[in-house]
Amino acid sequence: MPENKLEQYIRQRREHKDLLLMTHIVLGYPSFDDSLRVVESMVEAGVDLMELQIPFSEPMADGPVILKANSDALSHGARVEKSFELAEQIVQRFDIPFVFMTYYNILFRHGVEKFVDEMAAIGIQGAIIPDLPPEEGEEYLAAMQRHDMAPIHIFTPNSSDERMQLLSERSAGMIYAVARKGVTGKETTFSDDLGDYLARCRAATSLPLALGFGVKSHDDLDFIRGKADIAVVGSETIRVLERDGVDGVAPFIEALQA
Amino acid sequence: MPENKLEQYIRQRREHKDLLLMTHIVLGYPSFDDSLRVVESMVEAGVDLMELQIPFSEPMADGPVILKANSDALSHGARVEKSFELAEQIVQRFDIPFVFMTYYNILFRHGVEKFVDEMAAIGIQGAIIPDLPPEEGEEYLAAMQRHDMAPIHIFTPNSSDERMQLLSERSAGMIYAVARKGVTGKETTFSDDLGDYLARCRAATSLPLALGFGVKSHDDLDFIRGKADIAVVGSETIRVLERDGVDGVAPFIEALQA
Amino acid sequence: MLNRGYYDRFGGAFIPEILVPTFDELEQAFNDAQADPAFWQEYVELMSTYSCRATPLTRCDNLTGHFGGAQIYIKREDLNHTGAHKANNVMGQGLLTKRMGKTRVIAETGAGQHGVATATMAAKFGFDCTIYMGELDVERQRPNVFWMERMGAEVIPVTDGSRILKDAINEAFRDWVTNMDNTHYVLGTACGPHPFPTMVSWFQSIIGKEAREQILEAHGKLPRRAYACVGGGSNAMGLFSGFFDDPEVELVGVEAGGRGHGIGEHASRLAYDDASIGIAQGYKTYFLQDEDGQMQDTHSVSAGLDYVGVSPILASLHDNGRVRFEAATDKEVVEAMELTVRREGLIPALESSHGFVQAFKEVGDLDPQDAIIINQSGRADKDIFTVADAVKDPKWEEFIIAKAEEYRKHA
Amino acid sequence: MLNRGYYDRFGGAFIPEILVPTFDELEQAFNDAQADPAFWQEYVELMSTYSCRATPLTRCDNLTGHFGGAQIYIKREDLNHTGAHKANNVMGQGLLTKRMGKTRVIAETGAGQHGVATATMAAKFGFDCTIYMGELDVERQRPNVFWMERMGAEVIPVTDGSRILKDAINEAFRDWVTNMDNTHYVLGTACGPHPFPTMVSWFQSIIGKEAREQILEAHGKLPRRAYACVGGGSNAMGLFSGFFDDPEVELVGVEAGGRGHGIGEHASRLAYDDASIGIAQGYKTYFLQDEDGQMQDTHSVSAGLDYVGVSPILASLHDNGRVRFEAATDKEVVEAMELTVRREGLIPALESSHGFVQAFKEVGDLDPQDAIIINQSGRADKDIFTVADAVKDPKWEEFIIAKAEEYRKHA
Ligand SMILES: Cc1ncc(COP(=O)(O)O)c(C=O)c1O
Ligand SMILES: Cc1ncc(COP(=O)(O)O)c(C=O)c1O
Repeated sequence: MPENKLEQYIRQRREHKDLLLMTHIVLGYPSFDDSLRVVESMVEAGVDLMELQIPFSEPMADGPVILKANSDALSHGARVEKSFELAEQIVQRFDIPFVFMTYYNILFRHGVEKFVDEMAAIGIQGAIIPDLPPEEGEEYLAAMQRHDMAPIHIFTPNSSDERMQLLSERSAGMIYAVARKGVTGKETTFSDDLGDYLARCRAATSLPLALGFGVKSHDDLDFIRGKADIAVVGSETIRVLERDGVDGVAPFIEALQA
Repeated sequence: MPENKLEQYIRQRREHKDLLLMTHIVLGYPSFDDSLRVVESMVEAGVDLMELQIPFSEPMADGPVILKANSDALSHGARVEKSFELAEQIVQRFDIPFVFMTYYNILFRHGVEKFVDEMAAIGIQGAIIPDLPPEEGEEYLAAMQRHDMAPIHIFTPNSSDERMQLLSERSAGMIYAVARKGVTGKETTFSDDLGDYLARCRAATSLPLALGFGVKSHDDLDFIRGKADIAVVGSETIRVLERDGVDGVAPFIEALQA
Repeated sequence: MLNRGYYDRFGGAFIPEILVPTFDELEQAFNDAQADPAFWQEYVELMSTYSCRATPLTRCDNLTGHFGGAQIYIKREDLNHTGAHKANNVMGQGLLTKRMGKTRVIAETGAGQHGVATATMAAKFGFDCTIYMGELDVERQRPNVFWMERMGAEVIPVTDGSRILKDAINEAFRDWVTNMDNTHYVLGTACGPHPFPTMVSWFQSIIGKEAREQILEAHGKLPRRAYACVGGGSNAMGLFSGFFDDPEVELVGVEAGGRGHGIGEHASRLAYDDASIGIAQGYKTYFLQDEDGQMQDTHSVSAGLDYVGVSPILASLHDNGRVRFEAATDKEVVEAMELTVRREGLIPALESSHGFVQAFKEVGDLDPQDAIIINQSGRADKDIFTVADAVKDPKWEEFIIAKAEEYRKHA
Repeated sequence: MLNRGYYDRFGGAFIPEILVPTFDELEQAFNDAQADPAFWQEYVELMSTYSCRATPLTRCDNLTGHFGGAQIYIKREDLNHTGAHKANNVMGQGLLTKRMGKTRVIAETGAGQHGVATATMAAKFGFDCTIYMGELDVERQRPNVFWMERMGAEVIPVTDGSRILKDAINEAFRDWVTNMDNTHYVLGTACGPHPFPTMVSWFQSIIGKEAREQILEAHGKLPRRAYACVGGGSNAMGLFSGFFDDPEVELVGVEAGGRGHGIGEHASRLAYDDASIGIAQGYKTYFLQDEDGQMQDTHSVSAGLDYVGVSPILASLHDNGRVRFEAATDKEVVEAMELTVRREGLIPALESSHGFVQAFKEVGDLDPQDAIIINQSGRADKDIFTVADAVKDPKWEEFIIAKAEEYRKHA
């Protein structure tokens, strides 16, 4: 299989930077305008790639912070169409890769192929669908492959080596390893156990490895460095946004990487 | 069996009066003093004999008016001992026969024999115990007989001829025929049916016959005259007492017999 | 009168003369029914298709482990339709009412359980139905009144006397002496004039019959002891009667100890010394009365045990020693209920929980090879207002206050 | 993953990756249990000693007389311990939890029935227990919360999303993805990711197994139709599965018609045209959602039917025509409940009463030689607040206001 475009980007970028940073926003939260400004701050602060979450009413895998962002966005009228429009603007304005994060029903209702075609058309490079195990994802995987887009699957501390292998085979671009059990946005202990787990992940896939769930400080990034390719900071940026407003985002990202 | 003293009185009195009048009071209602004054008014107004009810907490056979009089008397402290004292004064002051009306537990707790002995000692001439059928009354009946006192049983429209006969055999002084089903103090229709029933009562016993339950007017007495020996006015006098006070009692009794 | 219905020196039929033919008719019908095997069969059939007899006997390993000692089995009368053993009695009397050709039933009720059961039976049999309930109880037990009314029963608040259960009984008798021609009085417990104590006990004996078979099946031998709470005495008579012929089974009746000894503080006629023999409400038994024979106030956390008298049959079993009587205080009762809920997921009515208290006190001293049976006469979830008050749940109070606000607004 | 669990185009297991091993373990345990006759035997034994299985099938002559037509039989799941068919499912999953060696259970609940049932099971099995319940439901259903807490369960009000059942399900999954090692998620209905729909239906199939035997025994032949209300679909699957191999028995599922057609007015996923196929809460079925796939508000007088999705098995039986789906409106439901209470002394839960509505509409047209079965999935007396509000009983409101006064005073 030829190397996927997102994977290429990550590998190239890694040549200059020992740990990339992926951040996360919920499209339409706190508003569509603010979303755009947040992305701008992040890119300017040196983020390497970003997850854009299309809000869903039942975000089963998300913890309280992202959950609230999802439902606030929806109650302010975040339609899928608008998310696409905003994503298109973002992709056009900023020169890093963006991936979608959303739940499967958003694709399904839109029509899976149509959804992937449109993603491709606006230049989104991959997607994370946390409630779509590869067993359920045939149509999706085929469509993603057609467009050389990256279906990103998730490794967990519970995943067996065989399961990791299977997930890796069905993925492209990178693997998203969650640092612990649970949902987004809770505390994670960065310990030896986590190191062992990351070594296991590393052994199971040749794709770039992103580590997420509970990553939120300079120290966390130090811990991850050398064990994974990408650190994912998700809920924490939303917390910062809520606490300090859009202007607080850039300093936070800079401090992380300082 | 020699004629009972109460029966003798009734028969003699009937020689001059075609319908005797028996009234009813609850001892201690509205107060012990008032009870005495009510008796006085009644006797002066020409009542021929009277029931004195010793209050009981569970007056199962009484309707709302007498029920309330019972419980008011009790809550003002009507003890059995006080009822006896008052009854004794009444018997001493007024020259008509008095009978007790109460429920069996009052006798039972006092000691049935002792109760009857004390009744006899103060000159009470009989008793009506509505929850004591003759089957349950051996001890009571024996004690009453020893003192030549009148155990008065009740005929009802439901009683068979045989039952009436049995009740009559166990009674002395008179028979109390209730005019209808139900409890004291409700409306009674004085009709042909009632006449037939009284004829049946008459046939079943040679004792004087009192008719009670719902008797309350001059017309009622006219209806009864010739069919029974005694008219019993119970709840209505309490109603009058409540409406017009002690002073209303005499005019009411006089009007009844006018 | 056909039969005086005495159990040693207790019982009898101290009834107004006007009811004598009614009682004769009732006794005749009852005797005929007892003599007719088809009647009992029809009764069992009805109880197994309309309610869920046989009710299970549940082994409670968690409680057994908690106390050590004998194995605890619980007879599940709470699973009956309408939530208590009261269903057995009313359905039986319903069949008898039909047999007598009557078309209307009346009943007294205290806690409301018997009222609900009777109203249910009346709906099922198509009888008219009037329920007498002390005004105080109507106020306290609105949920039960609500259901009775839904069933089509007329609920009449009794405003006389102490406005509680005993006054409702008097009032029911007052109705009956007026309407006996078409009306049967469905007395709710093994009290009242003969033949009620025998009749109610007979219908409730289905509990003991089943329990005896079930314990032999489950445990392989008879229980050492059987426990039941005692209000009027019907659920106790029901369970105990299954073991009268088994002298090795000790029978323990548990009364309402309320706040402890002293007239007005409890409703223990047999376990405490405050009661004396008397005659009221048509029968002779131990009553909580004063020296004059006036009935006194009683108290219990459980409305269903809060009654001045007790089954004359149990009074005789007390005097002859066949049944041991104990009392459980309000506080002990709430604790036993909470423990049972917590450890077994069963919610015994506060009434039933009295039996649990005494069993819990003693079971640890018995041999682990042995078993005991406790009668769970009813479930507590219908009495949530009482239970919530008993455990003083602040969130419940907040909920009620908020609900009241809501009602006030749209009123 | 072992099995994708599809029923035609519905079902599946759309689960977060972290739960894949947990689902594999669950499916393995479930398959083993299904293959092990001793397991079913243990289950039946438990249900017949702890709850009162077999629950009766009650013939309702009064309702039959009222409507004419076929004879009405009612399957009495209301007599189960805790008052609904929910007991079947939770006790089964309790056994499975024990088999998997887990020590903690979690569950979502809407009306509170499933929460109470799960808390009860946890008390019985000695499991720790956490119940997720939408904050709005906690406020509305305090009586059930009260009992769950008495059982020792922790009830967590879910303050996210619409703060109702579906949000409680999401929250339970969030707990599970954290605590799967020692925790089993006791899903309350025949929905959710595979194997839940099959598993819950299997435990509930005890209803249909019994009902089929009972109707043959009582009526001599199969019923013409069988009716059940459909929330998630578990009681319907339970009853219907007894008759899947009997093509002559028409199966009728009745959904919450609420205030009638239109998104937000009801919870009819199959009977009305407002739902469309989607994937949420881990499975694929008809959902009440908008064009984007966002779940929409639903409404029903009965909290237990007020849910956006429906069993994928029922969705397939809808599409292949084996089950007919109808909707009953709030108003019809309250009327059917009141009639049933009045005429039979049975108090079907508002949920169950949906099935009664449709049966009552049709039964008059059937042959008097025929019979129908209606599933009375639960009893209404635990929902007195809802029922009292539904029938707008002024005396109930007065009672609550007075009770609130009392609490305010001693507060
Ligand atoms: C659940 C329950 N248990 C017990 C009783 C007490 O009655 P008895 O002693 O007749 O069984 C009642 C009375 O209401 C009751 O509701
Ligand atoms: C009594 C009752 N019936 C029915 C339902 C609906 O659930 P299902 O469709 O799974 O049977 C519920 C849910 O709470 C319920 O409590």
